Amino acid sequence: MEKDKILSLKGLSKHFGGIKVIEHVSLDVTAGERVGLIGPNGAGKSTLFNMIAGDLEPSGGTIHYYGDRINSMPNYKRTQKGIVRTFQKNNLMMGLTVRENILLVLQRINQKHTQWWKQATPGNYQLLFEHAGSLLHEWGLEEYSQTKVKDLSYGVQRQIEMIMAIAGNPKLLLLDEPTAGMSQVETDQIISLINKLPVEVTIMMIEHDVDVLFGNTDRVIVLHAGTLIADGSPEQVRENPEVKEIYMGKEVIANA
Amino acid sequence: INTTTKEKDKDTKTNTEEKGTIKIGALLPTSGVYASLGENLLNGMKLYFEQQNWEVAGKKIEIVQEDDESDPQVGLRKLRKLTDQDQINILTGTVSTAVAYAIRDEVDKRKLPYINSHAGGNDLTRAKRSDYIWRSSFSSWQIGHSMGEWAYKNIGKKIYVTAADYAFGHEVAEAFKAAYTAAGGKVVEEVYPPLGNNDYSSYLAKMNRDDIDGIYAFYAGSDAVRFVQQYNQYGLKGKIPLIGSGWLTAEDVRPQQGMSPDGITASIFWDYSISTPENKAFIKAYEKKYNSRPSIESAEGYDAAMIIAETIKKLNGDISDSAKVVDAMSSIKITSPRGPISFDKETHNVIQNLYIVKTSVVNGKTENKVIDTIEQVVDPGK
Amino acid sequence: MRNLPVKGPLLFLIMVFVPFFLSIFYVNLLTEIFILGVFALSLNILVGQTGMVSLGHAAFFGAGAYAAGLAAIHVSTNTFLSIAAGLLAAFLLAVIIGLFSTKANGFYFLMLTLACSQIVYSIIYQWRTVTGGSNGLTGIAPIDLGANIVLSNQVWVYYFILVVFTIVLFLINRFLHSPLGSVLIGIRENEERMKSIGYNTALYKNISFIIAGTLGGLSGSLYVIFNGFISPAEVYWTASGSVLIMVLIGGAGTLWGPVIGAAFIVILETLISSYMENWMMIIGAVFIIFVIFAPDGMVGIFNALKKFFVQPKKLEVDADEPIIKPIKQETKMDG
Amino acid sequence: MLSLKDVHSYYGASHILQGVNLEVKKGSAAVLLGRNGMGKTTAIHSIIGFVTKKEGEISFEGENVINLKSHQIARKGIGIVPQGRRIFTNLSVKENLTVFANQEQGGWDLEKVYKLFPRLKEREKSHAGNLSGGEQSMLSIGRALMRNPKILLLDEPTEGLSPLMVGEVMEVIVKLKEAGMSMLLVEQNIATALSIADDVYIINKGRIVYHDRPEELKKNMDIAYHHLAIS
Amino acid sequence: MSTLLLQLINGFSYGFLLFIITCGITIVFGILGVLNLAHGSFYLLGSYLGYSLIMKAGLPFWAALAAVPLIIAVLGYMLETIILRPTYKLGHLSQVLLTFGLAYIFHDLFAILWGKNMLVVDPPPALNMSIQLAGYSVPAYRIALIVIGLAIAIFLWFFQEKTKWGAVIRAGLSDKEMAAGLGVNIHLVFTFVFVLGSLFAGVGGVIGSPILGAFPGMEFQILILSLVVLVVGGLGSVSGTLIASLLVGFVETFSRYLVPELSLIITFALMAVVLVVRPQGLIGRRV
Ligand SMILES: Nc1ncnc2c1ncn2[C@@H]1O[C@H](COP(=O)(O)OP(=O)(O)OP(=O)(O)O)[C@@H](O)[C@H]1O
Ligand SMILES: Nc1ncnc2c1ncn2[C@@H]1O[C@H](COP(=O)(O)OP(=O)(O)OP(=O)(O)O)[C@@H](O)[C@H]1O
Ligand SMILES: [Mg+2]
Ligand SMILES: [Mg+2]
Repeated sequence: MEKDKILSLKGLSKHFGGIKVIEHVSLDVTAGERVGLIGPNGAGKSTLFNMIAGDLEPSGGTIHYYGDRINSMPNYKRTQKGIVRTFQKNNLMMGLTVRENILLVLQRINQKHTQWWKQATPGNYQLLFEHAGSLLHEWGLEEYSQTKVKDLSYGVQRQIEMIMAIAGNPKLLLLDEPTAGMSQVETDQIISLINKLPVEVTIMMIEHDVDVLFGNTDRVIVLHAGTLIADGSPEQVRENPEVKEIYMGKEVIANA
Repeated sequence: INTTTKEKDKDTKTNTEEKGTIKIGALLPTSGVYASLGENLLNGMKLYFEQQNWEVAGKKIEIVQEDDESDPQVGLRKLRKLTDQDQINILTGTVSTAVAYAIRDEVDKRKLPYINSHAGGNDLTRAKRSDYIWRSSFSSWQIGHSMGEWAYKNIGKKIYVTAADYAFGHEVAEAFKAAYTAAGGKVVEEVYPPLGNNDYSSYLAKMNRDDIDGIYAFYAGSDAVRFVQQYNQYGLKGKIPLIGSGWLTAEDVRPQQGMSPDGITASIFWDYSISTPENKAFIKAYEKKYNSRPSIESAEGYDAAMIIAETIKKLNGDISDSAKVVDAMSSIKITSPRGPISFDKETHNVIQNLYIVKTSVVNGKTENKVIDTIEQVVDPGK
Repeated sequence: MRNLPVKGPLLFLIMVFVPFFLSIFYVNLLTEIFILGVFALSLNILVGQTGMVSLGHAAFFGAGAYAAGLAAIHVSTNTFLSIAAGLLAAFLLAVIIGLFSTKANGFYFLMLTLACSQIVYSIIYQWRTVTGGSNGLTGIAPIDLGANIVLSNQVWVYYFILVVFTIVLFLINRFLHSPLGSVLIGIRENEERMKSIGYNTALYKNISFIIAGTLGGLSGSLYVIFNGFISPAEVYWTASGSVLIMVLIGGAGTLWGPVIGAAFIVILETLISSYMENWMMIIGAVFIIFVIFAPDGMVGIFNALKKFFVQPKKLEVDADEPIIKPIKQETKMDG
Repeated sequence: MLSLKDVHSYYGASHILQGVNLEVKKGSAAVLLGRNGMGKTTAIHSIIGFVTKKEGEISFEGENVINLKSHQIARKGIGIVPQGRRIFTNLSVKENLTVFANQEQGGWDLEKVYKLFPRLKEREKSHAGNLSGGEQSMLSIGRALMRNPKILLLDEPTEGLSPLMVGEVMEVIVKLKEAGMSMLLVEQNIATALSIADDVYIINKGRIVYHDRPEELKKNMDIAYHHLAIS
Repeated sequence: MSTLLLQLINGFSYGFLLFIITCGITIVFGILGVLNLAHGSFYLLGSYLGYSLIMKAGLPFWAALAAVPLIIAVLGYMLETIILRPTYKLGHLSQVLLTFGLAYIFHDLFAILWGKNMLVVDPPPALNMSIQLAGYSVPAYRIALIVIGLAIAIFLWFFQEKTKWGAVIRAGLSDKEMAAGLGVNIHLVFTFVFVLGSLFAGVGGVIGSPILGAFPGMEFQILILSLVVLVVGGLGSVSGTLIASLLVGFVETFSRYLVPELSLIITFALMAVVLVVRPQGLIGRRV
């Protein structure tokens, strides 16, 4: 059924000059799936996300979203249609406060962003401010509400990235290494919040923390040098010798 | 360096409180593109009043100078300051025509007697004429027109016209063209480089042609320096005669032009070389006081001051009624360094001689010499 | 900003009574400050709010002024008609220039706006038959509000412009921190990210440009009404530079900053240049002092003073009590 | 080798480090653990001089360097792999490695770094800004090694690296240590950290709340979990 | 045909003159990221000093050409260390304002020291003549400009592309703090670059003065011209600036010849077209 297929990539490629970063990747994702994406550094994972989110235009192949070809749809339109992403490298409105960052997402979702005749105060936009407050409460970050993002530690900034993505009503959520730079507690917290998302939200997640990844996905895809080399259940992929060889290494990381 | 106008004025103010003072507002640029012109105008005025001991018809004279920066907006702002704050009795000045036009309505509304001492825009004494505005300097038309017939007779029948691309340049060029073609000449081509242009090489390449008898050029200040120098460097000098307005070879640009101006002919209403007693006396006094030669603008300032003084004298120092001031001014006839001048009662523009001056090398320096006089030129007023 | 409902009307009242106490010279100066204040406010929408530093804003001032002036001369002396003509001209120009200049960023945007405004300048400068060329457009009739009410008295002009200024300030106050306004601020902070959270930033940048340009045109038409003339000098890039400086010195991105900046520059220029010839030197030195000692502009100084005098206790507490900022652990431990 | 005594650091008015005491012995690896926002990076930045408002004593080889400028501190032989990698995006990969290199006291050179990270050699001519996240991490480590420092400050160096790469980097760190290099390592993964540490510090709200040898900590992981708020 | 040749030479010499004038601002902006709005003032100071030394003190032209840039470089050194340095942490806009303030101060200083009239410097005697080319005379000094400009271009290109300095400076631009953390005294580097930029402003001032002269307000003309070249070239690469200078030189020269009515807008129109087509300038690099 076309309908369940939220995302469908066919023969997708990306070349930078002579460098072939993604080559003929084909992939279908069903609505509600939780997909993990792994691969060695420089395999092309983030590039793949960039193309799905519209930050890069593919060199070849097609991207279909709910059956529509979106190859050259600009990124903001895709976000409006529910493709929401986080960035591997923190990418926020650094000079604004945490709450202002989140409000920018919420006001668009609630179609308030074209109003110009009222100041954005808690009095005028009670619902938005309450929503922002509850999100921050949920993440235990209320005390940062009025702090400028640039004054936050790296890890907390990454959490703000996550909040903004989740606040954006995603249908397809693309998470690029959500737990990188997070301490153990914050990692656990992020995972539990991801798991709390409604089941119909589709999630694709790049993650180098294999415990997190294998423990919280129902399908894992492996990219290597721009091509798809494995696609299956976490168990299958984990046992795949090729994946072990190119990705896991000697597994120094024991389960702590 | 312009020594502190303001301090001087304050001095005069303190010693003269009891006698009654006439305040003359001088709206002149001391910064911006026309700063040096404003400075020379002011110097000329100060020289004259100093010769009168800063006193005319029993009244003390005080000059209140404001810098209009040659910017109309600033000019209007400063005019308001002069009238509202300083309560001036008579206004003079403005180098820039745009400033003169900008303040025209305000002057008219306030019935403030205004002797324009430089801005040459034709309309000031034509369509924008006001009962209270009189011009002692010149109109663009007078400058351009005076050369037309002379050029046809003495230079040739075909000419190339070039002028800086601004209203003044166009007005002068138009007046010249009208007079020249009326005399029978033919304007072969015209070109108007932007004001403040820094390289004339390609324009000069256009002018370097065999089918013309001369080039008529209107440039002033730095444009004149560059144009005349490059005219020489690109080998046009000695091949095609150059004529123009007096600013092309004025006292204050010639030193920078080297030997390049040698042979240029220009028309102007005052020149260093006019050999009347009035001019000689003026030059002597000016050189003594400022240790430099007067420029055209210095003479303009001197004349404006003289006209103001004559007007005050006629009214015995009572200048409270603007209408009377204007009336007194209209019938003034004096012989100034530039020769006999009077006002056209119809247009309020000055009636004056225009001189054809030629530049040549004397003792290793260039000097101008009056070679012809066009007597008593009257602006047609439309 | 919260106490504006009190402070604003009070300030307005004071301004209403000003002409009774000040000489006409100062009333005129204030009028000019309001006009340039509107101009600076309009540029602030671009520079302070959207983060697009323009060096060509005088083009809109000029478009508004020339259109209003030409309408007054050739069509009707009705002031509202003149202003409408000015707004329309500036709006159209902003649409055209905005269309391609908003594609460029940072310094390139600055230079592109400079280029466009210089082109506008030279059109005005060279189209002598219509605009009067370097001599400008003069002889524009005084304010005529229709129904035979002609405001030839400068005090009435003052009131008229005060009212317009107040309305503009009120609207901008609403706009600055409204949802739409915060989209523009977001673009200033990180345009790429704003795209990723679903904003068509190109569109919003254009909107910002058009609002700023049209308001700039409004100030231009007010200028013509006030002065009765307009000349190309007001459209030259130096005019764009000087309004930019008003915004920066006053405090970019704040409500009052641009207005204070405009007042500061106008007063400084008028007063200093009357007392000394080398006034540019003084202004230059003032800039330098500002940049080094008050980088957030005049409003920044006010805020710092306010902080210093109003809440000295709180600051001391901050310094004494070594509370590290992140205290999120408490919330954590609860759960 | 490097010791911090009662170091206080500030960002403007906020007092971040509140009396940190910490020591890295010659040829050993000290690991700094702590939750997000507790001051790990601030500690590293205080040592290298990125934070300028600070008090106390930071002595390196017996000399107090707290008042020196960053470049002076770095020239004393302190290398840094900062958080967020901070490679020079407008330089090529090779330039990133060579421009700041310090070859005087041997050890690491371009060849060796390329051998450690073959990926970098493949991307040698690329704009560093175009590298993938993990490649940037490699570059940042390589850049620090090229300076041949006496001590390395590593702020979450393995962030964004694949497990394979993490393993290799850890191996290198162990080898470096064996070769006599001292280092201060900030790490989120406790297991990884403990596997190479000689000393473990836990920082909480700008204060060192725990310090011991890893063997001791391993015996009683509850303490660590308590300080790190892991339930 | 021969007019075409003449115009070609004019275009070249004007283009190289532009390059000599603008390379200083390019260095400072392209490498340091500081938009030095006082560049025009440094240039003009070079011209004025050149005037004083050559026309008043009677020094030979070439001696002045050596001395003046050094004086300006020292001035640049003082300004950078005293005024500019505290503003680096404040961002680019502050430096723009600050250098603009400097330009204002210089403007009045010049008027006090050198008056308000235009001053012109004579070219060196050896070049003070015209050469006959294809039936036209061309000033020898204009030809010399081509040679001097070329020499400067080669020197700068070598400096920026072939020495480690260029990369160090670019690194400092992208992350000053990190560069310092890797042992580079970035302040020293910045000072050096600013001094170098000032030096070239002085060179431009002396070389340009026989053609352009010196008068109050000229610094702003030079500044705008420099900015145009800077942007058309693509912010800060030496090769970009050279190409842009020549392009602007040619377009101006030929447009004056072919469509003189448009000469007022032609440079700006050129810049607008370049930016609309290539928003990064000709040899673009993101800043
Ligand atoms: N704009 C670009 N120009 C040239 N090469 C690029 C560009 N963007 C990415 N690459 C190259 O493409 C490859 C894939 O990059 P990508 O960021 O997709 O990797 P990744 O799988 O996300 O790796 P990591 O796990 O390290 O984040 C890298 O080798 C990178 O150098
Ligand atoms: N530039 C700054 N201005 C003000 N406060 C800051 C600044 N940088 C960091 N802080 C604050 O200092 C505290 C310590 O930050 P630091 O970056 O040292 O934490 P960290 O332990 O490295 O955290 P993470 O694991 O997230 O990297 C945080 O509360 C942070 O909000
Ligand atoms: Mg990646
Ligand atoms: Mg950190």
